[in-house]
Amino acid sequence: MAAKNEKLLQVKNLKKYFNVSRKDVLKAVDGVTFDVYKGETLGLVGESGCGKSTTGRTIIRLYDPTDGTVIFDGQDVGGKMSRNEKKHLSKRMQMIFQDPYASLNPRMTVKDIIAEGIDIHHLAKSPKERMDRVYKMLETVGLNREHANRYPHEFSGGQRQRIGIARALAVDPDFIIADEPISALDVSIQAQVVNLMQELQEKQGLTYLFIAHDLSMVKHISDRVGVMYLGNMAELASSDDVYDHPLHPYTQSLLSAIPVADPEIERTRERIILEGDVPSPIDPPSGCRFRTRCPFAMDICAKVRPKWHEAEKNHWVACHLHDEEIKTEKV
Amino acid sequence: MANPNITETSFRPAHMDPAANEKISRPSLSFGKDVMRRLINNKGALIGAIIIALLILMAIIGPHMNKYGIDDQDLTRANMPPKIGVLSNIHWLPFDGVDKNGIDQYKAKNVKGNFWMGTDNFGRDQWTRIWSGTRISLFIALVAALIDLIIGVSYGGISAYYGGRVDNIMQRIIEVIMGIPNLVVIILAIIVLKPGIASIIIAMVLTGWTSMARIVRGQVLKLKNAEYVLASRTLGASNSRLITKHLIPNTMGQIIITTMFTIPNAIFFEAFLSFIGLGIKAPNASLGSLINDGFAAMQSFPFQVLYPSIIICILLISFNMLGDGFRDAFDPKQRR
Amino acid sequence: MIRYTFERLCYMVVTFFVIVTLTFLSMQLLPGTPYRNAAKMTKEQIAVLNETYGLNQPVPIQFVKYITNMFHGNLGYSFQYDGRSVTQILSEKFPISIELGIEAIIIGVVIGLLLGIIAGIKRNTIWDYTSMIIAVLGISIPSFIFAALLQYWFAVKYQIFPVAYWDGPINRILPAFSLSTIVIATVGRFMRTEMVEVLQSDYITTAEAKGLTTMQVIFKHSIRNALIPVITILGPLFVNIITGSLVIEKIFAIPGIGEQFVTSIYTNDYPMIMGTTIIYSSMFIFIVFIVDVLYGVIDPRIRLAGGK
Amino acid sequence: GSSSSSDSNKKSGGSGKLASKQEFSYSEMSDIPSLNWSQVTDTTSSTVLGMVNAGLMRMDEKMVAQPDMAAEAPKISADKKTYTFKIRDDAKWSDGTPVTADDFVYAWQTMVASKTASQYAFIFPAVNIKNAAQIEDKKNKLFDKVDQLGVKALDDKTLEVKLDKPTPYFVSSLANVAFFPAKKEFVEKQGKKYGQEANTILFNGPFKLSSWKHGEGWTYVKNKDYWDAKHTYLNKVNVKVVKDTATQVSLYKTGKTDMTHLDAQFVDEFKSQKDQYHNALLAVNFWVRFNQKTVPEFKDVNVRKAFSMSVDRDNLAKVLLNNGSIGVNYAIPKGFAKDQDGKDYRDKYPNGFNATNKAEAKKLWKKSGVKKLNLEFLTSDVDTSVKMAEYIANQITSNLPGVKITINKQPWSQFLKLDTAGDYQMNTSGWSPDYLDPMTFLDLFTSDSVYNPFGYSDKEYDKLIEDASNLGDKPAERFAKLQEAERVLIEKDQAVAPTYQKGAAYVTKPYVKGFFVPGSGFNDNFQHAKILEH
Amino acid sequence: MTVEKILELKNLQVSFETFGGEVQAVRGVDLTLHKGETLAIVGESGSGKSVTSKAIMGLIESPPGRIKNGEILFEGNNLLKYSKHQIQKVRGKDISMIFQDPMTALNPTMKIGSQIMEGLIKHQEISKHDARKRAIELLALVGIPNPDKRVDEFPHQFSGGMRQRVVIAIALACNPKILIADEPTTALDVTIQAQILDLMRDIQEKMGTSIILITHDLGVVANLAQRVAVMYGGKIIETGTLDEIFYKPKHPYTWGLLSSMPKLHAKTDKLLAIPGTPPDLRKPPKGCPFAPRCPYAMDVCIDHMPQYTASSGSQKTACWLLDERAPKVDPPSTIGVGGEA
Ligand SMILES: Nc1ncnc2c1ncn2[C@@H]1O[C@H](COP(=O)(O)OP(=O)(O)OP(=O)(O)O)[C@@H](O)[C@H]1O
Ligand SMILES: Nc1ncnc2c1ncn2[C@@H]1O[C@H](COP(=O)(O)OP(=O)(O)OP(=O)(O)O)[C@@H](O)[C@H]1O
Ligand SMILES: [Mg+2]
Ligand SMILES: [Mg+2]
Repeated sequence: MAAKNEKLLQVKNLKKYFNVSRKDVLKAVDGVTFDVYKGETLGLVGESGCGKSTTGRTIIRLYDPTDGTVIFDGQDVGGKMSRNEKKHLSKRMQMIFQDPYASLNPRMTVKDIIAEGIDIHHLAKSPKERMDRVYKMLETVGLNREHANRYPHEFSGGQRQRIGIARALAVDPDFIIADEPISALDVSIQAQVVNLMQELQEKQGLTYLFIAHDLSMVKHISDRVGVMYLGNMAELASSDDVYDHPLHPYTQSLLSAIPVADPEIERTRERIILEGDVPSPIDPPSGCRFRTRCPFAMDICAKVRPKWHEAEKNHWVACHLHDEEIKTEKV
Repeated sequence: MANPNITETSFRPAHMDPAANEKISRPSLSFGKDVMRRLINNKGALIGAIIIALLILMAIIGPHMNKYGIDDQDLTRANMPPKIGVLSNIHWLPFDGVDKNGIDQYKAKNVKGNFWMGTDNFGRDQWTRIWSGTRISLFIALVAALIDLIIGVSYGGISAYYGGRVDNIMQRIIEVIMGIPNLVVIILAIIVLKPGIASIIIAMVLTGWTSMARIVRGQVLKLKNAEYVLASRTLGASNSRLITKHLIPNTMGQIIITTMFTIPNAIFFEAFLSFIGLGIKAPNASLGSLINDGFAAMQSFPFQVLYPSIIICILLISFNMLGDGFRDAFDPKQRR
Repeated sequence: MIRYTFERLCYMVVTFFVIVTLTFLSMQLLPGTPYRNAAKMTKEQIAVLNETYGLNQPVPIQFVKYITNMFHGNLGYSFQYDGRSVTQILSEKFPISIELGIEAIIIGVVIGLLLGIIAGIKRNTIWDYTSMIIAVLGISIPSFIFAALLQYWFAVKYQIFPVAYWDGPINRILPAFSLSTIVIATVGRFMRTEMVEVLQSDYITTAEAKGLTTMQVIFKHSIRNALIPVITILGPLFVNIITGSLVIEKIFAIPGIGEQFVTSIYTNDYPMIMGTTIIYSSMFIFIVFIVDVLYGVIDPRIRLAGGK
Repeated sequence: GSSSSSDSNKKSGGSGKLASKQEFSYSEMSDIPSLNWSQVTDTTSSTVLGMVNAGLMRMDEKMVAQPDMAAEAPKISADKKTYTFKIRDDAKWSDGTPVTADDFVYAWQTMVASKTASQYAFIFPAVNIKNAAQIEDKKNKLFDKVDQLGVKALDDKTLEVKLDKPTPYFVSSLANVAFFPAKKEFVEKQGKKYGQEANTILFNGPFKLSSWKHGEGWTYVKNKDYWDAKHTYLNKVNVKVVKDTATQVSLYKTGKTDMTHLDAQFVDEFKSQKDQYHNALLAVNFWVRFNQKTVPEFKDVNVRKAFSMSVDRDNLAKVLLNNGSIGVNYAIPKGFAKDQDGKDYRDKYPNGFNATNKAEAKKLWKKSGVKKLNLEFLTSDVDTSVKMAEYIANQITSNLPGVKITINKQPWSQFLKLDTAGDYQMNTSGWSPDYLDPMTFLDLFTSDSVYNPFGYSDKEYDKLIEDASNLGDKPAERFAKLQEAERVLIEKDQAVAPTYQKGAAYVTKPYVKGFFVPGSGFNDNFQHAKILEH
Repeated sequence: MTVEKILELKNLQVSFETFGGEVQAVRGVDLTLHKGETLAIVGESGSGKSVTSKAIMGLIESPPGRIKNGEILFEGNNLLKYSKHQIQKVRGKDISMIFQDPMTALNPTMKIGSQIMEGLIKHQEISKHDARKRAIELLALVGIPNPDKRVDEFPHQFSGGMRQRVVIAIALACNPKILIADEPTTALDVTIQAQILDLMRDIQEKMGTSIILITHDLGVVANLAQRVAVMYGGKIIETGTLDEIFYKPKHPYTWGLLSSMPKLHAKTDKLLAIPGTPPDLRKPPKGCPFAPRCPYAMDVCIDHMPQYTASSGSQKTACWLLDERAPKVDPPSTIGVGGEA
């Protein structure tokens, strides 16, 4: 886990708006800034609809960003790109999807699914080489050769997710965005996939953007964790920092809300239970997005959008409570 | 508790192969094969398919099964009731050449030979005409369905795939086309184009393709954002690859189902056109024109309308059953 | 909501205008002559007639004239029914077709729903199969055959119903029923699918878990929800029924618009063709619009979405 | 819709006494397009007008014109070009005003005026009314000068008609709707509405319309003011529009109507019921036209004859049409035109010419030297026309080697257009007379006839027709010329191949007497019909 | 703790007839629910949790489902012997149920109020007016603001969390003795989940309802349950008190389950995954269903289903490892949940 200071991906002020109707704009991601270092796993958590998937998809250019820059390995990949550039990018950046049932084409055999990237990027010189690579991938993810000619619906959820991983790995990428790769899986199966991903990272030096809403799993797999709320990044720090001393009230309440699989702890825990629901991203609250549910909301929170700043070393947060300038002003 | 089969030795660690658990014992089934299997298991669909196959076969060989041609007129044997040699002695069957007044027309008119489904008012053999009519009706229906399919799939596919403004405009066009009552379009078209097989087909296609286009569009819109399509896009797949490898194969089910229902519609419509006098050119016959001809004489010579009607009904029912079967077979909810 | 409705109205107007234009143009392609006695007239006489009816003018001028008149509620005068205005003819015949159509729809919807509900509830039983066989038969027997059979059996042979005419309520039964087969079939099948879908949904289980009786579950929760999508098909179905009623109208001697329409095409009665097309299309567009609105009224989810 | 049959259970056709309820019902194939006499083009309208209005003359059952609004037969001048009619004193419109000579003048002038756009205006020049041809000719200086038409009211009750030349059939043609009177003030008051409703028309015939529901039907009641009302027995006649023949028959069978026409397939069912079944031979003839302009082979008379002789017309009439039609080899129907002595025009050549002879046809075909001939046979979509075309095509192709005929079925209006433009290779055509004279048929075939775009031209024939038209004052000679002309037309030239003379089969309930379908003129005449006790 | 049994399942067996053959979803389940307690049923997807709960409610649709065997004793009466009519009287009144997905569990075309009132009117035979008043009370009880306004709203006007509250309100309408909650929070976000769990605990305290909580989230179990039953392959393989299951599990599957979960409050280097996939219940294994995935599997496990072994008054485990003839096996250290944090 050394040398994790070389930036592989820099996301600056990324925005992605959707025109949901003629007059309504849905601000799915509204100015998100973070870096991903080579070889690390950056976890992204947050409640449903907060823009995690959209962030991931915009980075990999399934969506064209509304605003902001994305720099991947020194190259700006946020603006207009030619088809070739996109294709080239797609070899280095890959994605694993959430739903193991929906993410595999039911009409294709496993070998064709895995070989899709190989075919697109012409990575195999001969059919034999192609098959060899497919077999290698299958073995890498713990499946066997016999599975190559089968169809997705014949597999269990965990196996399918491994096929999805094999597909992403087949083009030999550096960076993988895993969008809730385990949330659709059973508890006992989740561990299989997470372990596999960790193994692969160690062996191949992969970098992950790991999106999930299961905080314990994110904590387990990530080096650093970003917490998103309603299209904004609320807090970003090493996973231990986030879990041990969260700065943002949202992170705090999020952590306290997670039930822990330990009766002892559960019995003694103090909870911060948030009132109400997440507001609509079409018409988000002014100022700080979280203020409508924040136990510590102040007047300023409604007026000024909190700055995204490094409150402590390597601990970024967007909250007026931790903004030195405001603190001093108040005092 | 005391089970004699359980001995000390039973408690030796078993050599479990975790991989064995991952082995799939069932034979590999492609999606298509899976659909076929479900289709075959569906009795209605199977019967429908068999009947359709039989009718197609008869449409091909039926007209050649006796010596009469489709336009062999002979007024001396006009309007003969059906007679089938071997069945002619069974009187409760309508194949003894006796008309509805109880007169054996074959004797009365001194007609030799048997007309299995009787004759029409020109003395033409109905058997021959009915099967060649089936052939023409099927031909019209199949070709119309095929053209619907080609236009509908391309239109719907393009509209959905490119989305945005293109989609918007293309949808408005469809809306307009659908806003014109199709009967109006079809009748006008046939008259403008002069009645005939080709114009019937063109007229039906003129409005027919819209439903296919809408279905394909809906399907593609849905698939466009399916995770496996996104996955393919993240792999850098080109549009053509997305379309041919992912979108088309996965809309196929809906396309087939829609086609299965277009065909009976077309047959039905052809019959309707014949009924309002826009059928195909004489002396050729379609099921519709035969029904229309027989319809005029329904009370006097019911057999003239009966047999083509039976065949058209069977054909429509079969296609509908097959269509229903396909729908069930492709239904994702029935999967697994 | 208002904005949405307004947008819809704009589309309706555009669609309508396009349809009118297309029909007008396709009429120019319509071969034939509107003069029944053409064979006995000299070319000169025909020229005089053309002038009288304005048929010798260039098409664009004819079109502009037509549109101008249309906006003044004047759809011209029928060639075939000399001197009678198209509006008048339509106002006489259209209501009859509408009435017949509504009756057919009512019969069809009632029976179709019944079949669909039974089939949906008793899925994969003999009830289901029987209902669906009836439904398939409904779309498999051409309505003219069905109508003729009904007429023969119930009017000629057993004389339960009148053979034809459009006199009293009893005269409605056979034609409306013949016309309703397609409705029965379509509604029946659709309803079955919806019922099956609804019955499998979670809120039905919730309702059952409340301890409601089967009947309560079916009537209060299932049918209502299954009905909502069925409403969408009723609009186009209704238009189909009315345009497709010409055969039934002929067989039962009903003075409706369907028969009239075919006749006017055959006789090249241009103003009548235009008038009928306009009324058909407006009805179609209007019904689709109404169904949309109705859908919103019935389904609270859409009501709100529209209102936002 | 009450029915006259259901109100009594007595044995039908019993006593011969009139039933107390004189009500009669039947179905019409189509609605009344218009009751404006100047716009009538179809049989339904003329049937109705014939019953509710009256012209100077009216055709009786034997197809003899009898005075109607005219008090007596007209006075004819010596040069046979001026006719003077006396109008009945008791002729009245339904508004109580008398029918006057001015009503005729107005009506006739209206007919020929260009703005009326009457499709029957042609009949005025056809019967040689003075200046009619010029008034209708756009290029003539008399164009639209309707007051120049040769008709004049000498006084209220005297009408004088001037002809261009003697025209023996003039009087009988006056029974035609086109020559009916109309009351100017009323017509002008109604304007465009005239003849559109039961109350926007005045009646002067045996019946009045008491109601007219468009598309559905109409009802007549007896016109008590009609001069011959004592011979009108029916008090009420109900007519419903029923377009489907099977439905019409069903209505008859279930006693909803008292009369119905029969299609071929119903004839057999009723033929044996002598007390109900009737048959009429109409003065309507059908033939096949060979277009010499579009098919060069048809210029060869052998080809035309070979075609004609190949067709077995008897079977066609008996089996396919089966409605009393007869297969014929002549162009002028029988029982239609009679000479001075009442002898039928047909008596000279009762069987026509060039009878069917398949062997002979083959010989002629061989003689023509034509080896291959692919033809398109144009027909309208009228059921009988299609049948006929199918049959004739089959007869010819199966007899003559190398001939192939495809059927081109067109909707009626399109058929008409192609037909008048001569845009066909062969087609079937029928003709119903506009007046009671062979000329209505024969002048169709002159070289310059509108009806003749199919390239038949024979100087000899033209000459014969020309001669005949100028022999109006010598009827016997004229008749002979016309008979000769037909011989040339068919026997020598086989310009067309006659096929059949149309018959009408219909049934009336046994208790209905006096109803008939006349050979010409209007369909369905119930003027003198009565219902017997039953 | 009260020991009064309110519900007892004995050898419950439920099967489904499908295209691929008979699915033996529940294969002999014995379970006891005491008055006022919360019993959690945990287990893998497809292990038969929902089918068991539906069987209790008499909601197994037949066909394709069939209760092949067993008894469901509610206050000593076998519900399986009840007529349809009788069971409808129990449903919603004595036993009620909350479903997983609040987005689909409510009838979208019916007002919230009416949906709550239905059960009240049916079981308590009160007037519409009173039912409505009660519905408003219930909405207030489950923490919905402005309940008197919101009774007349439709489900789509509610957020997911609020809908789940409504679903709970419906279930609580007639003060049921037993509340079955089938994954009540799985579809919800964590912050909302916390609200709902709080609510449920509150309600149980107030009303003393016995709860059967079905979930696969051990965190939720730890939060809410007093007793736990672990299901696998259509069978209960282990039951015990909350602490017994979490701290002294005896069954290798329970071990696996606990060690495959990352710990929020402790550092785990590697998760212990259970290899393989759950059994296909169309061809259920003869022996222990977990045997094919069990690292300690013995020959006997493959052919013979183990009997329950009681390791305390409340803990019962079906595993051959507890047989005295079996080799001693220590639970893996990774389950070391202990309260060290
Ligand atoms: N293609 C799209 N068009 C319109 N809105 C979208 C689109 N994709 C996402 N959204 C909206 O953007 C917001 C953020 O969605 P996103 O899928 O990124 O959330 P998420 O954090 O991944 O949530 P989840 O945990 O449910 O996956 C949501 O409100 C969603 O409805
Ligand atoms: N209606 C049904 N028809 C056929 N099989 C069914 C049906 N309902 C349930 N099953 C089967 O019964 C088994 C147990 O299902 P059940 O729903 O009880 O699982 P579960 O433990 O609730 O899982 P989950 O955590 O996914 O909800 C599964 O294999 C399922 O496929
Ligand atoms: Mg997401
Ligand atoms: Mg479940």
